[in-house]
Amino acid sequence: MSFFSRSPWILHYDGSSCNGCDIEVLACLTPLYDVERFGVLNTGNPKHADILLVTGSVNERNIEIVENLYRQMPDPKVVVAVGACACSGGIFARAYNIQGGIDKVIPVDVYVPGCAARPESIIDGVVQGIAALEAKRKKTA
Amino acid sequence: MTPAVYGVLFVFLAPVFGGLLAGVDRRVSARMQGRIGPPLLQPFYDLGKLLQKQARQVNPVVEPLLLGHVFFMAVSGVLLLSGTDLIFIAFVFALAALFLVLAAGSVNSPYSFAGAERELVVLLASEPFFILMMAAICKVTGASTYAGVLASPQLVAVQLPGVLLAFLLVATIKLRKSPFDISTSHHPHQELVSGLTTDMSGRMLAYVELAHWYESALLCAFMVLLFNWSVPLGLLAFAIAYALEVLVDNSTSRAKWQLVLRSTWAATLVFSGGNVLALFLLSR
Amino acid sequence: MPNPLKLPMIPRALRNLVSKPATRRYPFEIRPRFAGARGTIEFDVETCNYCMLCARRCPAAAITVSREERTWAIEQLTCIACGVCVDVCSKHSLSMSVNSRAVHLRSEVGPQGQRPGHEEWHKPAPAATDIPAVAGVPAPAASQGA
Amino acid sequence: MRRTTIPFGPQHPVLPEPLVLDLILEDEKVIDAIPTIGYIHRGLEMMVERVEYTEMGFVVERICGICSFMHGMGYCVSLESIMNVEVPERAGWLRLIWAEISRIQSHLLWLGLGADAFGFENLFMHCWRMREQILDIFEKTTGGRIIHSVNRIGGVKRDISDSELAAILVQLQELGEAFKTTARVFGTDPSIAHRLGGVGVLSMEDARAVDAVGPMARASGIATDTRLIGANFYDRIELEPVTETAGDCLARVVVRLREIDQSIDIVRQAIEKMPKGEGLPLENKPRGNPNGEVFTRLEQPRGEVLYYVKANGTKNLERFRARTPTFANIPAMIKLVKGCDLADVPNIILTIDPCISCTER
Repeated sequence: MSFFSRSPWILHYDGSSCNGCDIEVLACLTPLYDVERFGVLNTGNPKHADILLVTGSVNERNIEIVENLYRQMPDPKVVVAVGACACSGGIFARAYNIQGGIDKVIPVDVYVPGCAARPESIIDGVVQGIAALEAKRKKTA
Repeated sequence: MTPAVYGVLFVFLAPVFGGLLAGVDRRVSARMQGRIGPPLLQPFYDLGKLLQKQARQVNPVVEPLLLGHVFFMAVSGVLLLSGTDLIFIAFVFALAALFLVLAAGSVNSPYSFAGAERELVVLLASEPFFILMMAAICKVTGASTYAGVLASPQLVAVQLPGVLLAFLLVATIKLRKSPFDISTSHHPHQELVSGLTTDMSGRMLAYVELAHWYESALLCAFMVLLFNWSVPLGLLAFAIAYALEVLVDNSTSRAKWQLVLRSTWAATLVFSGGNVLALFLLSR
Repeated sequence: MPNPLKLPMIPRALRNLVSKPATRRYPFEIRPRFAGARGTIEFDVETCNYCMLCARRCPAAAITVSREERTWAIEQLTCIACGVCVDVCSKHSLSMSVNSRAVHLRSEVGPQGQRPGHEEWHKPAPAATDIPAVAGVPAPAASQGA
Repeated sequence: MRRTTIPFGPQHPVLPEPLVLDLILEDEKVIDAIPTIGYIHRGLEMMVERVEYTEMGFVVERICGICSFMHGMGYCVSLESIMNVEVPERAGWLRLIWAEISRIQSHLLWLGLGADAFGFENLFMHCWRMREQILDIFEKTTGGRIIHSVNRIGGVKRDISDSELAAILVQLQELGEAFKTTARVFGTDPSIAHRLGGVGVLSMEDARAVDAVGPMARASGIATDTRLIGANFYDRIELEPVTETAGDCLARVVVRLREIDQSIDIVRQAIEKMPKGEGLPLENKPRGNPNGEVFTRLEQPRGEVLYYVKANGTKNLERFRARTPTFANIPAMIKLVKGCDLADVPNIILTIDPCISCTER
């Protein structure tokens, strides 16, 4: 267990999500789920974050935002796609303005399925994300 | 032990103290919110991670400035314990804070810049108080050094209750607690993203955190000055004050900077100023 | 500075401090889900007659059925668990279980390069005599693959 | 004075959603706010061309994850009136109950987010902890916490047994009692009054001029509530719109606080008035394909929503349109943001209860 696996800070970005997964991500912070048990902080600032949680798919407009956020995060970093939309476009995959899942733009390490993804699943995803973060650190170290 | 040894001890023990304090704070805050909260050593894990993480420098001047921030925070503690003049400490303390403002202001992000401006405002609000406090302590005890104040038979807090009250208020700013956590915030849902620290990453952020731990230890040392009968008494007073700060942090919203400036100035003038004036008149 | 004695949140904060935290210690303690909660689509390959109704009605187009190759596949990462496929399945091959779907990793790529979360069932064709006649369903187009 | 432009969004911790405002500041005073849209636009309305009308309800539900139930309900109500389908009585009442519970859910969620925006983390945690009880009710009765998928054209998919309804009512009333202390915090805390009182005042004339809807209009003293038109069984409910006169951020909070109590009372009335018994019909399945067009209005937690549906006798609708309450309230928000302090911006934005996902679809 290194420091990385004990202190993963999260940046949450809402792609073109319906809010369902967003509020479940926020719900993870609240008393009943409390991801801070794992040292997780919701930073809201890409330069402080280790894990990028993206809810919702990418569209023409936010494609550059997602890329930009990912670029701004210092290494090592991990991307967790939360919800069907972020994983593959979900029900909106056929909408004209949707380009598909987040992995069209940036490499996704963990996929959390569900519509909306449940807080338990999101915690699972974060735990897997922490493992991926640790693996990346070992590779670069 | 000589005062110099205390100074050296401060350099090494203050971060441990500050980190543990932050850990306890996060845990107690979580419990006040009905959550379990992070492990006690979480601040150290965070610091360790930040030191290992890649640091993106927006402006090469940021790192030296932040190192200066940490250095002068530590130095003001060292000087305090090794017997330098108390008023001088207040200036070094202000200088340390100024380095953070310069670092935050040297990057291009509007959030960081706005945070720096706000930090400047709270500096403006808090520094006059510290100078006044030191002057009042020197006046009451007749000593001008830390050891001298501790050796004084007078209990400073009894003589300076107004200063103590104002200190509690100003410490809210320095400990970055709600309602006065306007320039940065421990949890990020504020209009300035992370305020001052918005553009700092990796070890830059670790420096800020480390300096903050020195700052907490320094505030604790100031508290000991106010309760100068014995160090345990001062520590106890600090513990009670900190518990109060955490409770208020969890029971108030963030104030606007206008209120912060107004209320600290009012407290400095009315409580500490009135207190000093009363002492002056009584001693005549 | 507001009067600390008049802050109405203080009693609540103190009560929380002394009482047990509300946190459910997931993943160490798992709270059972309510009966009837929508979780994962489960599929029974034995009863399926490859009528393709589920694939046609799925709003997210998560189901792919090939009658020729006798495969039924679902993209768990696309499925929104609305339950339409369960409702329309005349053979009751599909059911909704309460379990949440598992998290997938990037490394979980299928043998034919399928995305993570792709689940596929294949039933070998039975002897020609016992192929059930599916009336009124047009012959399927070429398999859409995974 | 120095002018700065602060990009407020698309990624900003105050708002989980990508609302984009370019704030032009002079020191910390906002001179102008320029909204930009499109970061969350999916093109959902055009999906009617690719998704059959029977399944389109599931897409419409995902316009927004907070008022998901009402969106699904609005779509089904529209299609029912095109196809002349009568909803069974119990199904209609169940819809009303779920709609009111989701209003409570949405208001609790918003109160938490609002508290978070002015830096009151404990209150945020507290509101969201209460909200989990509502989500449990939803998961128990509909199968989903956020997206419920119980509305079908012609009725609802699931029933709630009478005993369970009684239990839900007891649970809601207990929640209402517990909520009183939380409401007192919002109403009496001096630090909240400092942040919200007198901030972002929208007068009644201005509210009419910018066509504010929902709690935003009601906080300015306009007694508007689409539930009063009486559709969807609301005509059998005694209901008085909650209004406040101050028109500031605090008034908008108070309106929502009182609406939670009101919704609990509506659920109580509905449970008393609905037909009891097991196995009552819940769904009148429509026959054929829809043909015709209709406007539907509903009162969502955020205000009036308007749906336009045009069908042409095929399996796919010709046109589907939703005008959501946030869209109607954005002019009011921009008006209020101009001239305020930077520190007030999150409060003003949040007190309109923005749902960008609804607005841009």
